Order: sequence, then structure tokens, then C-alpha cells
Amino acid sequence: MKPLLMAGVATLAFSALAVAGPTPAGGTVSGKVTYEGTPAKMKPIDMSKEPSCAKMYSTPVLAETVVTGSGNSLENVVVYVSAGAPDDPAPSTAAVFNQKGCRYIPHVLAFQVNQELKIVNEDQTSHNIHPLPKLNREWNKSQPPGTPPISEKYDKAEIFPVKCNVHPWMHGNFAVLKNSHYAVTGDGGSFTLPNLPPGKYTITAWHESYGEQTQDVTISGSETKTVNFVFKAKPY
Amino acid sequence: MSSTIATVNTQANALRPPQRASAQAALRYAAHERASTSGIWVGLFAITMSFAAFTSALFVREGTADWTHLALPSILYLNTLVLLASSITLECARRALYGNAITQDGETTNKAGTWVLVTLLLGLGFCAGQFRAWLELRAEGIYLATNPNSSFFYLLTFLHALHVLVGILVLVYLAGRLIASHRTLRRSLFQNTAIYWHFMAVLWVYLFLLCRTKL
Amino acid sequence: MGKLLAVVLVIIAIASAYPIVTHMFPLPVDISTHGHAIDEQLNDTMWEAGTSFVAAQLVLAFFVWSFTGRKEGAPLKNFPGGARVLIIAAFLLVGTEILALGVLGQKAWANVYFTPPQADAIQIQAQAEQFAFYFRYPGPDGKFGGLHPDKIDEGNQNYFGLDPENDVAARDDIVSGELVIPVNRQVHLLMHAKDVGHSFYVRELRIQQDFVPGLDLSLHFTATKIGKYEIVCTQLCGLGHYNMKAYLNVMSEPDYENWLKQQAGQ
Amino acid sequence: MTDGSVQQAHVHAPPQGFIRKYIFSLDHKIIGKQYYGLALIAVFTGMVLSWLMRIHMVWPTAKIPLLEHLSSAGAPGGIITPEYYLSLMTMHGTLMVFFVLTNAPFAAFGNYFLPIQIGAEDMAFPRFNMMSFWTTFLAWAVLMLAFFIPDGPPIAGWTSYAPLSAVGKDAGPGMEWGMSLWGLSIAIFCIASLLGALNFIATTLDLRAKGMTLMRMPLCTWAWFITSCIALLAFAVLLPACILLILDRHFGTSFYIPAGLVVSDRLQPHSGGSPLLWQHLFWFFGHPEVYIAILPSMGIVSHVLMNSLRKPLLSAKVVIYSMMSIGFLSYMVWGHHMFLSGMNPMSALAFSFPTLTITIPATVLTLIWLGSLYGSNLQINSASLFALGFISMFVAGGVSGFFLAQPSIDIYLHATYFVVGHFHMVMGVASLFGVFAGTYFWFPKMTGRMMNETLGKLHFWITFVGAYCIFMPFHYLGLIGNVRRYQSFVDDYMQPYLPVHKFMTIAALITGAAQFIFLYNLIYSRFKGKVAPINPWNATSLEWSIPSPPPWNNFGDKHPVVYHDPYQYGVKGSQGDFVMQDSPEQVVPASGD
Repeated sequence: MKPLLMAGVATLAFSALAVAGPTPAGGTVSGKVTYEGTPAKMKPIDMSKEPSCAKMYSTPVLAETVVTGSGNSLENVVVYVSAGAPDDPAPSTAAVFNQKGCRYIPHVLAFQVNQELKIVNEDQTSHNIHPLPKLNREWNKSQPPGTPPISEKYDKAEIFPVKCNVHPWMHGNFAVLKNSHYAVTGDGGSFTLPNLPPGKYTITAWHESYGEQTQDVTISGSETKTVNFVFKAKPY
Repeated sequence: MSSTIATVNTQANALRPPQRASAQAALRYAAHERASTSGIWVGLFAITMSFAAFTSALFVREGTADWTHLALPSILYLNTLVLLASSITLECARRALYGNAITQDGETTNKAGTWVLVTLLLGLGFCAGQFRAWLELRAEGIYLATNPNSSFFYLLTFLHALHVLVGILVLVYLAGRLIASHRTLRRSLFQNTAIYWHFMAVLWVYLFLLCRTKL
Repeated sequence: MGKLLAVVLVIIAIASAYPIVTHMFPLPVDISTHGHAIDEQLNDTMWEAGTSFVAAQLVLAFFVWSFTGRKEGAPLKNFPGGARVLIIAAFLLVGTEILALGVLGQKAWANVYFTPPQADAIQIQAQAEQFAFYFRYPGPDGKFGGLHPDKIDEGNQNYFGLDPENDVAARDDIVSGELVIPVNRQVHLLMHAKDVGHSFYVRELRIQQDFVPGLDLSLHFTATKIGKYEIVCTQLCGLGHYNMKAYLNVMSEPDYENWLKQQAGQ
Repeated sequence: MTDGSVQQAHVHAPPQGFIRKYIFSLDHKIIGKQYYGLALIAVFTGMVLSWLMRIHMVWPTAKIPLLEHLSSAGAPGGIITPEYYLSLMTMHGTLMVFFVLTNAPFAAFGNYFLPIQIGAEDMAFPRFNMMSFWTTFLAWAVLMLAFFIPDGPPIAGWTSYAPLSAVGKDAGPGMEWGMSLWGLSIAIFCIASLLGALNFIATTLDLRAKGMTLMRMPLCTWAWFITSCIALLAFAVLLPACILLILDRHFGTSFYIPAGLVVSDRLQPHSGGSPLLWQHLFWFFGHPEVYIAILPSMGIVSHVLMNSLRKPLLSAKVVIYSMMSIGFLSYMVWGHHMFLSGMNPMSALAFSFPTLTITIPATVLTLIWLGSLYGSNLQINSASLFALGFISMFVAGGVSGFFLAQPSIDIYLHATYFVVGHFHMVMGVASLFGVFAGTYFWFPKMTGRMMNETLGKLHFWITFVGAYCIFMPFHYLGLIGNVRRYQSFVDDYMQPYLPVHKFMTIAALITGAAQFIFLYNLIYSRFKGKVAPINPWNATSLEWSIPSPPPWNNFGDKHPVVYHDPYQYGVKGSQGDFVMQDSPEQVVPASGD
């Protein structure tokens, strides 16, 4: 679970970076994403075909399509302002997508339109990065160990899966978003969207296998509104 | 292919009597006549091979699950007749040119030219007919990729039409030369075009039967 | 210069034969019931082909040696018996080789392909995909769930496109990235390709068979030695081809049963 | 006036102006040289590609500085990516098989010498001849274009098996436009080769000089003739295969793509196609293609060898019939490439026997060559060295065919380095040796200058020994089950054998470098070589009866008449131990024979 924690922290860190703009102090939307019902049991990943990765784990790693935490909390949910907020310019910092132990860290990476996406390979094996967007231009590149990071940009807002053509179990997601008001839930499933100027917003929560939910919220002044999302878990 | 040679001696002009050339030149001339005839047969062999390959592809594909049935547009029957007719008219042209006349004067060449003209019009008619057939299928919502049968139908008919068009181009050239009858014309050019054209008719009959029975 | 060529030819002949004669490149151990036939066949062929190779090079060398740089007007000779002898020789030599190898060789081929799998053979489904093998066991119910390509979700470890939601038979199917089989039991491998052409090659098993998309082939073999062996893909299948492999894990019967139980438990 | 102005027939005046003379020339000699030039460019490109592959394979993390700039996508930081390795491999194979092994021995030399050797003043259809070269050039340009598109070259190998080659971009990098360019290029190449073959056949059948009976044609003319018959069939089948491939890729048909394929997480919108269909069509072309590559070299080698033996070949007829039967059999064996591809196992046997049978004519040829050496007066020069080298290589590559012809052994050796070694030796190196022999032999005739013998011999020694050092180990590695088309050997199994791979790579680098000696020799001799007489080798066939280089219409106004079989060596002739084909004198066997 440690890498997962890292993933969560990392994502939060990035989102924090992203929102730490010059925007005037405003309201905040925060809340928790949970599920009800029994989620599918994540199967262990068999990495035997890639010894250099397999030997990095004492206990088998589980698939990350559904990651749950204490109190039915749901991780890897992208929560973002889908309407009401103006488009923000891309921050100068790059969103980093790491390949380590034949897994994507973070599993879900959220970043902004035209923000630099930096893809790093820390493994001793050659990886292949094949994002499968529908609106944006599709590309498919391999990254042998020792090659410089791949730097890319996406110019259309879209959430889409990314896979490694060499290691079938490696699946992640890119969330390319219009504005800087977003978060990806980590351990505990909670999120915060600070610095929202007064106004009416639509908040969307996206999960890769449970789909999307939206809620409207109106911010007046520097209050903190709580918005919770509850997803319906499927056993299979 | 003989157009190679034919264009070479366009500078030879006017109705002057054919010169008695050196024996050597005569030999060489005959050799090239023979060569272009072997050429056309070899070419036809290659074309046959290609369509044989398509046919075998069809037989392989036939067995598969998504193989259906394709109702051929009835205009194809008409097209068949048109193409066969064109074959006959070209034969008439050949008779007119070489049939009985020992030396051709402007009249026979004109006559032949007209027959060739008719032939190529019929040829164009055939192509138009094929095009019509495709339009009819489209109208029924049957496209190239709709099912394997339609794929094969469009493929075979299109490639055949392409070959016919090549023939038509040569016919245009022939007709021009014959009607403007002050130009020389190599016998082999005409003969080989005729062979090619007849072959196209035969090939079409084969393809048509194939489509009828298999698609 | 001719003499030099002769010498070089001899050296080449010897140097080429040396690694073979001294077994510098031994075949991996054979762990199959049918493999010995193939190995014998390979061995016989090696002798016949190897001999003809060395012989030809030596003859060439000898002739080059003796017929270069002859003094002016040295008499020309024709090969005794002329072409006829050589043709007859060729027909006899190669003809017998063909019969010997060709006919005998069919036995080895037949062992693999003309014998039906035994009734009690363990049925395992192998799926090849870019760029991994996955293996499916029917599970306690002994039934394979149906395949639904649209249900394939690799991120969620659903490599085969099973539909446990509606398909009961699929729920207990065991999917593994490693081919685990009991020793000395015949295995009947049902081969399925998910995307493009692949091939199933286990050197030690002396088995190689293509996965052909849309054409589900099957293969049967019996492993006779406990151990872990490499399964590699030998049909170019894309950028990860070089890295497309899995392991064949041959276990004792009880170990195999335990493994199955443990997998079913997950 | 159907036969008006007869004597003008085909007597075209010497072409004027650079363009008509050297670029869009109708002269078979210029066209032959153009083919040779194209093959030369292709072979050096292909060679460099193989260098990159070998280097990457044994030093996977090696940074190749220049490459980084040539292809930033394929080799980020100069490190070759797995897909780029496959691109290099695909392009290497395609260039070598189509643009070198088909062009050099067949199209290049055939165009230049077939008409001369049969006493014709040009090909039957000069315009077709020109078209076929420029179409080939177009095919080459289209193929090379793949290097310069963002997508990069295809990664499906020169065999481009469907559905990998048919499903498009989902199959991986280079499989979108790169693959399409490949298919287009090969389709164009087919058309070019068909035109060429047609021309060769018609010319051979109908333009032979007086007295030049079929049996009096030199062996290389025979080889070119037989080859063009094979090519006619082979390419007439590959063309439809490519058309179907393009349709599947761009027009949504399903000839090769079955239903329910999920590639890169995408369910492919196809149904019912058969991947085996491509394999059948491809190998129906693919195996004869091997003989398209090797037969002309057999002919050239026989031609050159007879000259340096100074005595007639044991039996030219036997050579001709052997080549014919090889050509004929080559159409019954394509299935041996598909033993393990899911054909009915019975058919494996059906394909195995004709395959083994081919070794009979091949052995006959070899024995005839060897037997002719006996009692000869062998002259050693660059040409004959390469001819002898050819025999050695042909045997070396041939015997390994024995293994692969047997389905049972193929189970183990299929798709290993054994196969790679086999076809590189017999189809690649052997036929290239034929090309080298032909080059050293005919260069004086083609350029009017002799090639430098010292450089030639140096070139031979490095190439001959080098080739063995590269390709023999391939067979050994095959025996231990080293799988082909791997960009690196990630598994422990191969680790002990990496030194062997290093050895092969170094051998490849050296041998490749030696080819630049050849290139230098070509260019140097072209301008600085000593002037060649009409018949420097005291050879007998017609090409040596006319000036070097020949005038634009070969024989000028004199019309050759042929009196003898092509190889009247070792006789009492007026000019020495030989009698030219076109000399009316009696052939008196030399004494002591």
C-alpha cells in the first residue's frame, strides 16, 4: 500500500502546485468520495514476465482500477470544476508521470490543457506509453531505460486511459482539465478545491470504472462548502 | 506495347509506296512484330495470374462465417452483351483492314476506323454500365466494406473496368490513326489490341459467372 | 592466390564443423515425450548435411589447389565419366537423403500432430496478446466461461474478456500469467490469439505453434521433468515482441493441486 | 501502308541531350546501369541499417550520436527504441530483398547484357523498359519516404504478416502511414517487375540474332529468361495480395482481419477475414522470390567460371535443365514457410517433399560446377574468386535448407537464427557474390575501363571470410533456440551467448566496411582505371565482340551471326584457346583433351 500512499500524496502535491496561482482568496469546496455496495476484489498482478519489476515487490501488487480506503472511501477519483469557472492558463510546472516497478505513478494524473506532461522511466526495462485519447492527437512511444523523459502536451480537455503496450497490466489515466480547480482523491477519499471566487459551479467527480457524478454548488464569499460523492460499487 | 514502335515511325509519312527495305531491316521488323505479339500474350498471362490469385482469395474467404449473398444488379447482363458486341465490332474492323484487301486505301482504313470507333463507344458504354451497377448497389446501402461479397464484387469489377479503360485508350489511338488514314500503322499494334480486347471480354464473362455463382 | 583460397576453404570447413562436433552449442534439455524423435532427426540431418558441407568445401579446395597456376599448355582433362556420373551421383546421394530424412522425419511430425489428445488430458486455454501470454483453467466447475472481446479490461486483469456478472461458468475460471502443469500428465492447450499473430515456443518441450487470430488451434504435450522453463513468442507481433514471454512451471501432481486450490481461493 | 517505311522500324537515331541520354533513356545499357546504381544505393542503406541493428543488439544502451538527430523519435538520446529496431529490420529486409537481390543480379545485369548476348540492338519494348526502371525508382522513393514521416517506418517485418500489418495504427508505431507506404511501395514494385519480366521474355523469345538458337544462349541469359518467367508469376500474385492489404487498411474491408480482435484495447471493426490468406499469397510469391534472387547469380557464376576455367562446362544443358526444374519446383513449396502456422498438418508433408526435392537440381548444379573445375586451367582474378566463393557459400547455405525442409525439425528451428543464417547465406550472400563476380567480369565492358585487381582481391578476402564469420554463428545460435527478430535478449537464457553475438557484430562491421573498398574501386576505376580492350578476358560470348563500352545500338550496322555454343574454350582458335560465338571458324579441340 505504500506506493499507493505515495501516489496519493504525489497527486495532491501536484494539484496543490497547480492551484497555488495568484487567484484571490475565495471560497473552498471540500468533501469526501465514498462508495456503497461491494466493490470487485482487485486481483494480484502477475509480473513474472518482467523479473526486473517483479523482484521489487515482496507481496503481489493489486490492480488499481478500484482503490478503496477506510470508511468506504474511494481513491483515484478526479474531482474538478466542470462548469462555472473560467479557463486558466497552463501553469509553468510540468505534471510528472512516473513508471516505476512496472506501474504508473500516479495511477490517475490530472493536469491542465497545454500544461507540460513529463513522462519518466525509472525502471531497468523498456516501457511503452500509449495514451488512448479520443479528441487529442494519439501517439505511441517507447522509452528504453536511460533515455531522456518524454515531454508532451494536450490541447483539448479530456479524460482518457493510458496503457503500456509492453506490459499489459500497466493501465493509468490522464485527466486533461480546463481550469486549475481540481483534485484527485487519495487515501481517505477526501478532496479540497480552494480559491473559488464567488459564483455558481458544477463539480464533477470521475472514476475510471464507476463513471461520473456532478453536483452544483454556489460560493458566496470565502465560505467552505462541503460536497460529498457516493459511487455505486459493482461486484464485477 | 507496340505503341513504342508505332510512334517511332510517325516521321514516315504520306501515301508513298512502302520502300523495299534491306533484308536485315525486314527481318528486324518481323522480329519486332513477333516480339510484341509474345509481349501481349505474356502480359495477358500475368493478368490471368492476378485474377487467379483474387479468385483463390475468394475461395478462401467463402468458407467464413460472415459470407452472405449478393444480389447482382441486373444491368450487368446488359453490360455483358455490350462488351461481347464490342468484341464483334472490333473483329469487323480487323476484317475490314486485313480481311480481303491486299493493300489498304483510305476507304478501307476509314471503314476500319469507324468500326474501331464503334468498338470503343461500346467499351465506354460497358464502363458506364459498370458504374451504374455500382451506383445501384450504393443506393441499396451496399458499399465496398459492407460484407465480403460486396468487397469482392467491387474489387473484381473495378479492376476489370480499369483494364478495359486501358484498352479504350489504345482504341482511341487506333481510331485516330485509321481515320486520319495518311499515317502508317503497325499490323501488330492492331492485332494485339484486338487480342487484348477479346481477352477482356472473356475475362469479364469469367468474372461475371464467378460473381453469379459465388457471391 | 588459388592455393591460398584452397587453404582458406579447408580452414573454413574445419572451423565451421568444429563447434558442431564439440557440441559447443548444445540443444537445451528435452523435457517432452515426443522430443527425442525430433532430436534424433536433427542429429541425423546434422550428420548428413554436415558431411556434405565439409566434403563439398574440401573437394572445391582440392580442385582449386590442383588446377590453378598450371604451366602453359598443361593438358585439359574432363571429369572422368563427365556430367552423367555427377548427375547419377546427385540423384543417388540426395535421393537417398531425402528418402531417409523425409520419410523417417514424418514419424516425429506425426507424434506431434497426428495423434489426438488423450481423453484425460488437462485442458488449459492459452491466450497470446501484445505482449504476454495468459493461461486459463476451467476452475472447480471444470467449465470455461465464454469469451466476450468487448468485455476485455486489462487494467482490471480481465484479459480474456470474461463476463462473471452474467456467466456463472466464468466466475471460478483461474487466470494465470504462468503456465502451471503437473509432470507426466498430458496437457491439451487450446490456443487463442487476442489481437495479432503470435507463437508458442518452449525450447525444452520441442514445441512451437503459431497463434492465428480467428483460428483457434490446439496442441497437446506431456512434460516429463519438474522445473521452470521459458515460453517465448516467435511470431513477430509488434514492438514488444522481444519481451513477450511467460514461464512454464512443471510441478509434481500434489503441488499442482495445491496451486489450483490456492488460485481458486483468490 | 501497314508495313510502310520498314527500315525505320525501331532504328531510332542516337538520343540527344543529357535527359534523353542518361535519365529517361530508352537504351537498355543505360537502364541497366540505372538499376545497378539504385541497387547500390539500396544495398549500402540496408547494410548501414543492419549495422545499427547489430550494434543495438549487443550494446543496448549504446548512444549512437548521429542517429539521435536523424530520428529523434526512433532513437531518443541516440538509444534505439524497440519499435525503431523493428523499423530498421523491416526496411533492411525490404530494401535488400526487393531493391537489391531482385534489382542487381536480374534487372541490372539482365537489362545490360541480355540483349547484347543474344545479338539484339535493344530490348523488345524500350519504353516499357524505361517505365519499369522509373516505376521501380518510384517504389524505392515511396519506401524511403517512410523514414521521414513522423509515424516512422513499419515494424511488421518484410513479410508483413496480417493482421499485424492490416489493422493500422493500433498495431503500434509505424503501422499507420509507414505500413501503408510499404504496401504501396511493394505494389508499385510489382508492376515494375511485371513490365520488366514481360520485356525480358519477349526479347529473349523473338529478338535473337541469326544462329542464336535457344540452346546457344549463354547460361546467364538462360538464367535471366527463367527468372523472368518466375517473376512474372510471382509478382502477379504479390500485387493482388498488396491490393487486398491496402483495402483492409484504408477501406474497411476484411480480407485478412478476423472478427473480435482487440488491439491496443480497441475492438477492431472487422469480421471473418483470414490471416492465413496473406501468408499463402505472400509465400506463393515469397519462395519463388528466393530463386529470383539466386538464379541469375547461378547463371552469372557459370558464365564467369567457364571463362576462368578455360574449358567448356561439363554440360551446359544440364545446368539449364536444373535451373528450369528449380524454377518449376519453386512454385510447389511455399507452404514450407507455414508448417507451424496452423495449416492442415497433412499439407506440411505435401510441401516438405518438393522442398527436399529441390535439393536434387541444386546438387546437380553444384556437382557440375565442381566437376568442371577438374582438369581445368583455372585463372584466378577477382571475378573468378567471387565465382568460387559463390559455390562455397551456396553449398553452405544450401545444406541448412535440409533442416528447415523437414516439418519435424522445423518445429524446433522455425523462427530461430538458424533460419536467418540459412537465407542470408543462400539468398543474400551467395547471390551478392554472383553480383560481385558479374561486376568484376563485366565492368570493363560497361565502362571501358578495367577494375583494380588488388582492391578487388582485398575486397574478396575480407568479404568471403567475413561472411562466414557473420552467418555461420547464426546457425549455431539457432540450434540453441535463439529466436529471431528480438531487439535485445532480456532473458537469462541468452546471456551466456552474448559474446557470440558480439563477435558477429564486429565481423559485420568489418565486412561491411570492406564494401566501401568495392565502392571506391568502382568509382576510382570508372575514371582512373586502365583502358579496357574489347575482349580482356578472352571470352566467347557476343558482348565481347563489340567495343567497350558498346555503342548506343550495340552492334552498329553489323548484324551478328552465331555459329557456336557459348563456351568454346580450350580449343585451337585463331585468337588463342577459344572461339567466339560469332566467328565462323571451325572449332578444333585442343590436343591432350
